[in-house]
Amino acid sequence: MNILDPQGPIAAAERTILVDSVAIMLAIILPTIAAILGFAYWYRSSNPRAQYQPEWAYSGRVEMVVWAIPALTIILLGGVAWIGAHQLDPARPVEGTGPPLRIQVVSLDWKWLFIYPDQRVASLNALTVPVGSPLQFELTSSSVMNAFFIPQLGSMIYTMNGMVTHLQLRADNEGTFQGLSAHFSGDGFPGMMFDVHVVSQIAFTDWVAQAAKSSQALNADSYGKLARQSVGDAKLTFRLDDPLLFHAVASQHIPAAPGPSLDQQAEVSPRSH
Amino acid sequence: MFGKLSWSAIPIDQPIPMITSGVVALVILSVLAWVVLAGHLPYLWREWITSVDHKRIGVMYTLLALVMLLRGFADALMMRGQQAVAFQAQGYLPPEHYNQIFSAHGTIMIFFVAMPFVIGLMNLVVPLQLGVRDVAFPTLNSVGFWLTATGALLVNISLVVGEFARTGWLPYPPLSELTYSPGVGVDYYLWSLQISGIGTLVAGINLVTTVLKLRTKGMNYLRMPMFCWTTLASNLLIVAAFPILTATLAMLILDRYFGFHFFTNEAGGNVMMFMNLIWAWGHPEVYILVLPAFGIFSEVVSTFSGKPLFGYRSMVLATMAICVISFMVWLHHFFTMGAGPNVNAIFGIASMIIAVPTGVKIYNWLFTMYLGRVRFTTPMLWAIGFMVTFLIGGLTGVLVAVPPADFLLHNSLFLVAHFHNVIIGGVLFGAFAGYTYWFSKAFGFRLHEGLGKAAFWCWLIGFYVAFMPLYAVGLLGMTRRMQHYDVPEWRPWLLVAAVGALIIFAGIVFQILQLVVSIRHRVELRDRTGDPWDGRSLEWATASPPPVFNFAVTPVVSGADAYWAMKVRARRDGASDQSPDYKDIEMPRNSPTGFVCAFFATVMGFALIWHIWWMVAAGMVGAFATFVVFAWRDHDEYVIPAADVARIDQVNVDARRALMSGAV
Amino acid sequence: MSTIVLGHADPHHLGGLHAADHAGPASKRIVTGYGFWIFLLSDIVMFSCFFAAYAVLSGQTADGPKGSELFDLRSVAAETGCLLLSSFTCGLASIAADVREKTLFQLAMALTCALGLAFLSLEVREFASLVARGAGPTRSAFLSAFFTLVGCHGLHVSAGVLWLLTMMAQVIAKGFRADIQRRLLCFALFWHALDIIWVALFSVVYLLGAGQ
Amino acid sequence: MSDLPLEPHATDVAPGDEGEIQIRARILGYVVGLGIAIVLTITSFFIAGTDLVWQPSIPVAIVVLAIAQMGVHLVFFLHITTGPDNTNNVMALAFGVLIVFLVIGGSLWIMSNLNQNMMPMDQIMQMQR
Ligand code: HEA
Ligand code: HEA
Ligand code: CUA
Ligand SMILES: [Cu+2]
Repeated sequence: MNILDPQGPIAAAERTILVDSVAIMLAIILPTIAAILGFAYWYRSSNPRAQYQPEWAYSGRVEMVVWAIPALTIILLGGVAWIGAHQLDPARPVEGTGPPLRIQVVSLDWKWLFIYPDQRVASLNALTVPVGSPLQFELTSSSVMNAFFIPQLGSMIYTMNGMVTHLQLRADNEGTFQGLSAHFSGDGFPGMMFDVHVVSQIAFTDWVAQAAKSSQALNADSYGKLARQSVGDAKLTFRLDDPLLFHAVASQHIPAAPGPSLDQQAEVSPRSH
Repeated sequence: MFGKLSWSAIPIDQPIPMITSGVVALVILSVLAWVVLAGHLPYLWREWITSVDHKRIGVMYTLLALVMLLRGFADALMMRGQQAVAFQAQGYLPPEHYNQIFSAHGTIMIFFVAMPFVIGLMNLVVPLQLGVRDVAFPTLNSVGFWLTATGALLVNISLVVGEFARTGWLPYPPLSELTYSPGVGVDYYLWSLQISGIGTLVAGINLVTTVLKLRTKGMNYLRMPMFCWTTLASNLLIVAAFPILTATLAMLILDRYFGFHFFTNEAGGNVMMFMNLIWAWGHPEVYILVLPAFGIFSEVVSTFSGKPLFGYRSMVLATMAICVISFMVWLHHFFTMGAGPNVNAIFGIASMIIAVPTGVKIYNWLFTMYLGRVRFTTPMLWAIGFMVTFLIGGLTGVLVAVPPADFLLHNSLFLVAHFHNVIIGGVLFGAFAGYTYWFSKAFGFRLHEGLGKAAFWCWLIGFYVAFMPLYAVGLLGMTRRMQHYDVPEWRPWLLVAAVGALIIFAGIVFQILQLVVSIRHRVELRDRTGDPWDGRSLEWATASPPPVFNFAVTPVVSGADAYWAMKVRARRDGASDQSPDYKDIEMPRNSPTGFVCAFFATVMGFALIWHIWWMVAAGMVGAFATFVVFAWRDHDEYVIPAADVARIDQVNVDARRALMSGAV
Repeated sequence: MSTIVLGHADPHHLGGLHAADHAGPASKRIVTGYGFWIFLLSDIVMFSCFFAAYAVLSGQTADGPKGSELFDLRSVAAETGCLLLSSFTCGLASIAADVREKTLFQLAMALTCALGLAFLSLEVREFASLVARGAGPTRSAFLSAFFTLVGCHGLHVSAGVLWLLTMMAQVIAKGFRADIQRRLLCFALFWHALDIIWVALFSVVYLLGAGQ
Repeated sequence: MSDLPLEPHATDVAPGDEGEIQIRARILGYVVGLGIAIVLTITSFFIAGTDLVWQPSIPVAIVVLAIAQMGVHLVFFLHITTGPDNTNNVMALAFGVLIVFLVIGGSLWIMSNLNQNMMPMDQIMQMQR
């Protein structure tokens, strides 16, 4: 999960920006720290060799410099931020070798549902993607806010009920990585980790074929069951009965998940039962 | 009859909250019993609870902060302990408990530690530095304090009766809406903040007016000590930002209590509006906290370098720049919401711009030390520790202000490390510096230096050990608010962090020890001159502790660093032995208004949380009655005759003469 | 401590920035008025949040009624007239207080109160009819924001009326003492500020809303 | 604080405080303010309901009129004038207005941007079907 060990172009670019920004700032921060410690030490009251000028409190030249140095640094960094924000806008299309893959993500209490509308399959708590293809995510939430984040692929993004956010990523190396929710969403939140299997294009096709034969179907009914609060759910695959399910969720044609009130009486205190 | 309240609200079956609250209740009860039995109650009531003296109120604010600090620390320790053990396991805290803890920790630390700490110091010091007798609205000042205390009380009641919010220190909907948080936790949060928010607003109005309208003769704007400037800026921010918080929380309250649809998933509510508004308050809030700390450091660095503050004009400009720009950056808390690149970039750059005035401040402190004569007293140690530590926190702050970097770091433990880095290294160190620096002014004796230094080193080292690992583990992808986790690479860092928290704990023990030892040795540590540090501003021109009226004769100022100038002149020309021309002094009378208001506010808040409507009405009527009685009062001032003033001042005059003539 | 203090050299090189020496703390009247002014500004910031919420949510009708279907501009015009006139009478009351004309003062205050109450009753009638038509605040986000924004102003007016009555009683009981005069100054500021907020309100909510 | 220099600063006024102006002039001030305010209000209501004005300009006109009327209230009722004597009052007002502007303007900008990027659902539905 090391974000300094990126596995895709977005994460790599962001890592580079991160490291560069730190380097730019260290160039000014480190000397400043050294000066603080140095001045404090040299001008200690017990140092007879240090000069003492009790009235010296203004110098136009120094003032100029102390405004100019941070300002220049910020202009440089600001440029980085401006370009970076545009180049790495989460919704901006990513180049890739294979055909683009559309994935619709629904954050549930407390699990992740990944829908492949074009492949007519879906999976729970495990994301399987082909290496090298542009991955086009559309994300929403069944109830509360979450953030979809695969540290080694880059850019996290919020999921919100009734809204669709967009994210484009690409994975460059095969392997299994971890994804998680980066925004607190209630008691089951720490369990919202999911596996990301980056596989070859062929293996991906195989996986789709397998999944399409799954005994579990995903439609409004089974979605309704999934939307209830639960933790520790198994990784499942579904064949997708209703290709417009995601839109039904995102447009609130399927109402937001009921939260705790469905299964329990409205509680006063978590400790009261 | 009792709304949602029933016996099941008390967690009898939960050992941890029961034992903690049992112990706390026992301590409080025994302190109360002691106070009553030893006959201190009338004294407390007369001299403290009903006091409208800005110094007393300042001390009470600080005391509240220190007590709540212990509560917040207890939470911090529990979190660090939980994450140390909850590797592939549930740990000892179930999720619903852990989630309450970090929510309570953040809420308490920001609203009931950091805020009262800085407001307390401003209250204590600013009128003295301005050379005046009190703040603009002394009775309101007391109301403000007691409403803040009400908020703190309600948060702590939630430990025993019911639950606290499980939504984080800023309750994002829809999680905080009734559907997903049906319990009373969020209501506790909402009402304690609404009530204490009013208190904070009152304090803000009071201090703004004090600085702008109540300066002594000759105290031009550009002669004010830096701390007064940062107080002005910080309180302007309070006045402008806290109404935003009030409005936002009011909307959430309407959603939860009356089925409105501001932030619900249904009927067109918009959760993004909550984030937008809460951060429009939340970002200025962090500068409300840090600006007074900057002011404290300005005073400390200049005093202990034996020089005027370098680049005073730049400092003023930088302070006001931070004040205004801080209102233009709030979106940086939700870069990952998916706004367009232009919005993200503009708010990112605006955030970075704050680094410029902040940097100017750092460099000006640096050049204040340059060509100075630096004395490493405890306050100065905090200041130097701050400068180094804050630079690191500032760096990571600017880093997360770069949108693409934030796409990786948002909500990670890296972010948690950033804000503890600036809050502990900035606000808390500043508050501790001010506490040590002005303690003698408030109480008439100094704090023990050796123990203070020991506490400093433990805090400094403990801070690095506790929070540098969080930067690392954040880079390893760990997000905040994890009650348990399964990733083995994270664990070693979290273990180290737990050790760091223990080292900080040692620092706290030293601080408590320092207080105890100093009180026991108060005779040796007595501050007879009123000027133990060779200070520069007017608070040192009066006795320690100052008389109720602060200055027997209000000083007249004709330059910056007013008191320093007085000393320079006195040393040169010899102290004048002509007796000052005393006059009668009119001072505001003590008033129980604040306490009574707070009492009704507590009743009302509690009743609202539990939907006990008759009690709400009772509280409201009581509050209104208090208000009318207060409005009807006739004599809110009393006169101290000139003769008494002269007698009280004699001690100070003698001490001052001795000091000026170099005898002390 | 000596009363006369000489400054020392000008360490901060403020040179020309030295204005005339500050004359010392301001009088109580000014301090009170200024403090209240700051409070009013903070109140206006609070309103600005409700305005922002209304602006953002005004399109979110959840298939419920829109503003243009609900608002009755004639009633709004009447409300506006009431408030505007009450601002005027409130001004007269201030003048009467300054020249210590008790009868004129009470008369002007009573008029102000009556106009305020008329405003409130019109508003209550509007709210009641909306709720009766099924367009209550729980109907949609738009209506939540509408009721909150307008209702918050209404609550302020109600508080103002209560305050006004207290002030009338205080003047009867205590006359135009200095502290009563200070409170009257604050009250007048408050009442005028409410009118300013109402201008924003009827323009943004009703007039713009009716056009949509 | 009565032992402090008591004569209030000639240079310092509270908002709403007009000092020593004559009564008649003061009443006249309120009358003039009321008059202008009534004219502005009537204009606003008229514009909102009329067909005589180019429709798209109506919102702009209403906003401009509202700002003008608020200014009138500030000057004639609250007596916030820009004289040298009450800089402090005006500065506070300016700060307040800046914050109001930032909060409302910022919110609208941010929210419209977010809404655009997250596309209201009905539009997505239309595009997809
Ligand atoms: C006192 C509190 C305090 C202070 C002072 C700061 C200071 C800063 N903060 Fe921090 N911040 C918080 C408290 C604080 N913050 C909190 C509590 C949160 C999280 C809330 C939550 O989510 O729960 C947060 C979160 C936070 C975020 C959101 C990240 C996210 O959620 O993903 C961002 C993003 O921009 C940010 C940026 C900054 C910046 C740019 C500064 C700048 O002001 C720092 C400026 C200082 C320096 C840079 C050092 C000195 C300068 C120089 C020596 C000059 C030369 C240097 C350069 C030119 C680089 N902060
Ligand atoms: C003023 C602000 C402030 C301060 C001073 C602190 C201080 C500390 N905080 Fe705080 N923290 C926040 C503000 C602050 N925090 C906020 C706003 C959040 C976000 C909340 C959220 O997510 O919503 C947060 C979140 C937060 C987390 C994140 C949890 C998570 O997201 O997973 C952690 C984790 O360890 C933590 C730890 C600490 C520690 C170790 C300290 C240390 O400085 C303190 C360590 C001290 C001790 C361990 C001493 C213990 C003392 C006692 C036990 C008293 C004993 C009694 C006697 C001696 C009589 N904090
Ligand atoms: Cu957030 Cu749409
Ligand atoms: Cu911020």
